[in-house]
Amino acid sequence: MNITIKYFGQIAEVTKQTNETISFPNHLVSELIEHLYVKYPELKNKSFKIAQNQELVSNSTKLTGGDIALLPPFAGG
Amino acid sequence: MNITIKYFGQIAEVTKQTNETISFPNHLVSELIEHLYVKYPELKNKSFKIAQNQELVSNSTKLTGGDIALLPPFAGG
Amino acid sequence: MKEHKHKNVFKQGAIPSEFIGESIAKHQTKTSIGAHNIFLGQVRADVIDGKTITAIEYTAYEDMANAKFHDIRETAFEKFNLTCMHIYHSLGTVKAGEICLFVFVSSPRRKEVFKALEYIVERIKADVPVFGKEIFEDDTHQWKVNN
Amino acid sequence: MKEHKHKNVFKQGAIPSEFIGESIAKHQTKTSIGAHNIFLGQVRADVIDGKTITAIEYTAYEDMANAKFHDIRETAFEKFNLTCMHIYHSLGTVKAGEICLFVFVSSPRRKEVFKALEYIVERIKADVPVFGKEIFEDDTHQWKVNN
Repeated sequence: MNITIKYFGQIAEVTKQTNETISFPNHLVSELIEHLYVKYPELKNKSFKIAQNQELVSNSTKLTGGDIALLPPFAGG
Repeated sequence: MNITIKYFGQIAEVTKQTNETISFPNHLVSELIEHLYVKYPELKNKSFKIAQNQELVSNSTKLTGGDIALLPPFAGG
Repeated sequence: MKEHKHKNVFKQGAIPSEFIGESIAKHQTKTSIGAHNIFLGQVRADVIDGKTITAIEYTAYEDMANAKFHDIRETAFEKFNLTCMHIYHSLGTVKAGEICLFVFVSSPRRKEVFKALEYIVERIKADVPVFGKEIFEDDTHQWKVNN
Repeated sequence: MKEHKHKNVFKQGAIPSEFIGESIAKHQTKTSIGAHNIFLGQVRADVIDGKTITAIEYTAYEDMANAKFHDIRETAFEKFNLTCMHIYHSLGTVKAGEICLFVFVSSPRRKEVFKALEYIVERIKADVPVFGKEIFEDDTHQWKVNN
């Protein structure tokens, strides 16, 4: 399954890109995050929420193939 | 004692003037109001607060000779 | 930055939108401010018994009103952490759709401006001797009463 | 008069005070309105460890943010008796003293605008994926976090 992952703010500073598309076999958000922790160890020190198709999801949510976004703390206003 | 009385809004419509100075012998706000009810009977149908020297007072307050104002309901804003 | 001097709050006629924009612009040098909150009272074209209100004519016991505005200002500065506060109220004729009250508070933090603005507006409505003659399209009138 | 269409809330750079004045002016034809309430977020020149913030660079997950703004708008129209609602948020660089958020609600009655404005601003702060890079005078930065 191909998944597009979007990075924002201080998360994009760690990943050094704002988005990437990866082929990912597993089924849970938590598994994708573990994969990203291996790829970007610095992420473990960062606080972020995860959205799938623009809706916040938990670690136990199943991946649907929709866009994933890693969202650091909000700072609007 | 001379007392200046100020009338505002719908009270001034009844008294047909915005202020007058009268010589008044008595001692309480209530007595002055009774006097004004005789002079302007239509006042009895009106709701108003009374200020003496720009501070709200009650019927039992003593007259000091300071300015009296008859204030209809407030409508600011 | 606190402005505690006695001021004349009243302005003749409606408060222009440009004046509000300029008031906002003047605060852009005050870089400790993080949040502004503005209340505007606008004259409604209410329909009563089939007749439409076209304007309100405001009068006031001006000396007492300015003293009350001053007290409201002082109390708000004591109760809330405000950087600035400005209050303007119309006297004379304000047509339906025009602005008759402009209250502007600023603070480092948003929680303060929400509490302060509501406090100030409620006190203006309740405590300040301002009177409003609501003029109908046929030149009859009734007297406005705050609730 | 309710404006329920999906809108782009974002504006590039600071929100000019003239734009706010013009927005107010546009509401003077809506004569059922009795009360407007406006919240403005302004960038503070906070000093942290001796260094002063000179600007915030805003980015956002724009599609999700506009969807959240839309949901906030719909919910506010359901919860409160509002005539109009407008929200604008900056993207890109906003200097200290400039305005980055403009929320404008209008209603026949004042009680509604106070409740609605605070609800909308708190939801924007909590729920909308906007990110702020606080730039110091020496070009270092830190990331803003809403509380």
